[in-house]
Amino acid sequence: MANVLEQLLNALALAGLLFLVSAGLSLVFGILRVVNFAHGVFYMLGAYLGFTTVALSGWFWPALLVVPPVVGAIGALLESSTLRFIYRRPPIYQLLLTFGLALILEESIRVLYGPTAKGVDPPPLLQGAIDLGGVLYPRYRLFLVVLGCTVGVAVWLFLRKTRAGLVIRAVAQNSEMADCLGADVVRVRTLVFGAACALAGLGGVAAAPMTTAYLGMGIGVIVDAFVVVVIGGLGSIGGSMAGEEE
Amino acid sequence: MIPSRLWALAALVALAVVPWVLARHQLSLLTDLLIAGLFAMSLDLIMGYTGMVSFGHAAYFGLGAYASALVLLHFAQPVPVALLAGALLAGAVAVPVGWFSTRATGIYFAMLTLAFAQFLYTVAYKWRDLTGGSDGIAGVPKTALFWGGPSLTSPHAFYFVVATCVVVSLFVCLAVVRSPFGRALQAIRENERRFTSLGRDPRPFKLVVFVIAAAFAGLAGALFAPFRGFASPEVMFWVFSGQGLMMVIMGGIGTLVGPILGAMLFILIQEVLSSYTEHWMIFTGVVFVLIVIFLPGGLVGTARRLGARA
Amino acid sequence: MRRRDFLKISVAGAAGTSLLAAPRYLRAQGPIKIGMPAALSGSYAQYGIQAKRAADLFSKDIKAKGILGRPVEFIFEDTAGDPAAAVRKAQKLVEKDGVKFLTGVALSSEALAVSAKCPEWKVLFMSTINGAGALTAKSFHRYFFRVNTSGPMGARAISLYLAESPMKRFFALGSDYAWGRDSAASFTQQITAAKKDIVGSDYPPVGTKDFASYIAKIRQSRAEGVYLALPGQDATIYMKQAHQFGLNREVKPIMEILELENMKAVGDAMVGAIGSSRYPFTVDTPKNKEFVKRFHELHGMYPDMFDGETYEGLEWLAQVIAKAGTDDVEKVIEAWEDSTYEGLEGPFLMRKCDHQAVQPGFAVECVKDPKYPHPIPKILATYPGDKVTPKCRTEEFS
Amino acid sequence: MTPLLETRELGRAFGALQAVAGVNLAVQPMELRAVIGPNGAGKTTLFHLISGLLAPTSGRVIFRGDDVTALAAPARCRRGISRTFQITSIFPELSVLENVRVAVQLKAGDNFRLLGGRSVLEASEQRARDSLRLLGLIDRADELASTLPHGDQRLLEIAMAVAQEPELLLLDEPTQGLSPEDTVATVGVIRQVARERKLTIILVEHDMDVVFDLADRISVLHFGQLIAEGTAAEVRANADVQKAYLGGLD
Repeated sequence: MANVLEQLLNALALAGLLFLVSAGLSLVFGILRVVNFAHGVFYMLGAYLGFTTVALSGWFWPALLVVPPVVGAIGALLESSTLRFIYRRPPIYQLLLTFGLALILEESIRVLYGPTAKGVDPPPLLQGAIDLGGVLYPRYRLFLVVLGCTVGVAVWLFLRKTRAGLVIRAVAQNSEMADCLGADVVRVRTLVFGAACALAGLGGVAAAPMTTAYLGMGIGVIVDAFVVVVIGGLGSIGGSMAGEEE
Repeated sequence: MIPSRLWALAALVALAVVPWVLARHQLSLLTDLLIAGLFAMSLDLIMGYTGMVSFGHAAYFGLGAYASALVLLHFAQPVPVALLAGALLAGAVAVPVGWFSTRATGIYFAMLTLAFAQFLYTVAYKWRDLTGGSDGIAGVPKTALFWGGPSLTSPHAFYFVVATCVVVSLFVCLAVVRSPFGRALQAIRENERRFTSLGRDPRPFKLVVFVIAAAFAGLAGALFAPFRGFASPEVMFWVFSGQGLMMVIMGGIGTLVGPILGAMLFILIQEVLSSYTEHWMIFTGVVFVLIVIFLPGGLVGTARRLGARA
Repeated sequence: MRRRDFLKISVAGAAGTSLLAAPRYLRAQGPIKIGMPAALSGSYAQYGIQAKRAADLFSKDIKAKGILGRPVEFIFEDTAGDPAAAVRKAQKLVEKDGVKFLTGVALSSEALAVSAKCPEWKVLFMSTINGAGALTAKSFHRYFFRVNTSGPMGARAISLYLAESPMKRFFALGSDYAWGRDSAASFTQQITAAKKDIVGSDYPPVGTKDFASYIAKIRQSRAEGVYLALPGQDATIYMKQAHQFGLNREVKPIMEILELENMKAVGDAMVGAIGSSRYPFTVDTPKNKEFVKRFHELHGMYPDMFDGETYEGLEWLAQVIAKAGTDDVEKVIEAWEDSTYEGLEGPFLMRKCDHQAVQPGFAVECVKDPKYPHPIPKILATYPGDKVTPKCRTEEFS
Repeated sequence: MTPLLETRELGRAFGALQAVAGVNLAVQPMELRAVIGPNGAGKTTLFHLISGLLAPTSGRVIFRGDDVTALAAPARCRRGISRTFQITSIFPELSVLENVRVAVQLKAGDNFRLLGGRSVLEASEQRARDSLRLLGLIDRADELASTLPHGDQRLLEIAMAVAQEPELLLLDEPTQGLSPEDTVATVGVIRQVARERKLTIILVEHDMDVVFDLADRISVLHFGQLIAEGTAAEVRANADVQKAYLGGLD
């Protein structure tokens, strides 16, 4: 019984991280019709920037707030300087472009941080393990479960209850709707891409204390996220939540 | 404009003459470029002519490499036997994979081929008794050209084997894309629904071309194993599949010759840059991104457009 | 400026001074070239970079006198950890640059691929990093020399240590590829021979991000120690997670190799782990103290295992070339066989039968020391070379 | 006389939506039949059901006396049903000639000639040229299909279908998006094709002038159901039809 609880919590903690990545991947496919190969690298970027923020400030919490917008801004910048020009081409060009971007970003991170993994300590509050009726369970993982649920609910509320969310859902369901958005379509794409990257960045920051920040973590996560997204149905954000259950 | 027959003739003469001009390491490099070119060209057959983007083409290169390595190492057969074995194994494995994958289209096809390729990679990685696992199979010899014939260990001899294979493969592929079958493939690429409504199910066509492309990739792999002297799971990894796609785009999708040049360019960039800096990946990435944005036709496509305009 | 030119300049000073000193006929022969097809990018870059750091220090040290009065030139090529690229780069070094000595290859798969080509190229391959037992057993040939402690030797050292420890029950966790499985098998064999129990084993795939289920399994097995043969990144992640689960307090982590890189990345969670070390920089010999000091002056850090092992290899190679009086590969091979060398950790002997350097083996523990910015390896036990080196051309111990 | 094409209680539902319901059609050889109806009446769905691109949820399709309901689109095409699409459906990056030639080749067979096959190419090219001549596109044979003006692309699509020498030709709004002059020209071409090739044609059309000009008989669909059938005059006089159109035009 205790074992089942432990396995369940493990699955939830990982699913929380994976959700942050696959939700963005799904969102980008839904709105931009782009399979973003570089998405995992934004997750990695989040982890490394998280390391830097913790190193500079000595605190973990600011990283959770500061890093996602920064990653989102970098993503939006890349979208508007490269992807924006090739939406009319066959999908393979966009996929390969993001492949190229992934190479560039991954190597840039290596230049800046060196080849060694960067460890990030969890905040003191979340260090060590807690006794859950006979099971010693890491506090930080429990935090990941909570974080995953919170962000999941927040994204769901955003999509269901706000006007912007309505537009996004409409476009995701019917790609021709993008044309109806008229002049705004350029901005919507950039914002969605940026938001998706920010989610991935948040996932990266949250993952760092558990897995450390290391090169190749982006590639690892993107494969899992693809699986989640394909199982859940490409382009459906709710689907990527459901796909987590594995 | 110079007619393409003249270009072809010039290229053939150049391929025949360069070994006597080049230094030894340049000849090795050229052999390497040709093998990569054959791999990229085989990918273009499905990607450029049929519109099927495979994200797992490296698996067939790898299958060819392993088959060839095992034949040469354990049975000491002449090189052509190993080449045949490589092409056949890759083609044979592509039959069931293609049968499943061609049920999907577009990005789903890409993901399915990727999944199958990763599965094959895992098999190569884990079946240590046969494949040597992560260590691979080292010490693959360059045997003779035929039973009792002279050994191909000299760089020149092996270069000519590779060059012959690449040239013959190119002509075969050119003939295929110009045949009734090849024309049907291009119609599938252009408009699959229209194709269906004109009286044929596209799937058998896709399956056949998938198998042909895999066999040529297998041939490239079968040349690679004796040339480099080993086979290892890395050559089946999806990164290599992705690089294959990059080579095709850089050289010019749907031109067959373009991907060969694209592969050469890709490896040359890597070769030159990696002597200056270990951060060569960034530059390769930048060059690639620029080509995707500004030269969607790749080298050959752009050259043709300029030629047509002039 | 070309990077290669830049690298040459790092030895040009040596060339300048030594050329003046050298007789005219030697000058005409040009520098002694050592090719390093190393993984400088990609997931395994840290090993290639260690080799490069060692080479940088060595070229500084040898600057004044050179080898046989000739300057030494290192030529680096990046393999990105890919065996295909490694062979291509090695071939280029041999055919284009005329290199006669290859070293700095990081991965075993790369080493096996490159080494197999060396008899054809007639160049000497000096391993300073590669652990695969096969290199000096099944795949051995006369152009191959291994200066470093091999994987089986490391496993042997830690097994000898554990045989004397009070711990009785062990769990083996090896990465699911050649090195991980071989190490776990070798450990299992030796622990069983020492009349102790392996109570479980498992093989997580390379690149595992979540070790929670393995951690649960290890805890359930009630093992006293867990033997870990995980590559750099995976080991880092495992140690972090095991610490968070509180497992490290219950089950002693025993690392196949205990690297400084891991200690830096994991930090305090690593303290208490024991394992074998191919070269712990804390070895208390005058020669090593001197080396660590010079290394720290140049690079601003303490040397990791392959910094030390590669430096030893280069120094020994220089000594052998000097002894042979030529850089002719066949003569160097003859001169190297059965020769001895005073390494950083103690005496080395190059066995003629399989070209494995016989050298001391170490069991170490990761400890905190206020003198250092990160945890360091503390030596628990040192074993003489004849105890930790396998029988000739095998991976077995007597 | 047995009809060339018959549908019996043919129906297709998309979830709760009954796009086509219980349609009984009988088209005689050499007849030119028009199917009309307001937007969303199920005309294109009916075409998909006849050509086999969609499987029916009820009823059957009988062609030349054989039940072809179970056959997929390619097989029905090979039996002699060729079609065009409402949204122009051609092979844009192939030449005009190649578009039509492939159409001939696909129907004729011998598609798996991997090498050579020159004779196959030449045989089908001859028929393709004939078809292009008939449709007045022969002068543009070597141009890329994507560079043709819209009207010519519509004609090209008809040329592809005609070149297959079908017995039954399904034309889905052939004048869609055409200027009045082009419409007149296209109507003339269709009439000529029907006469020269002795084709049976079913035509979906919005433009009533075209319909009344061309069709022998007219079938009217409304909400998926056949509400009237007859000659132009009969249909014009039908009260249900008037109601449907007036209701549909509010």
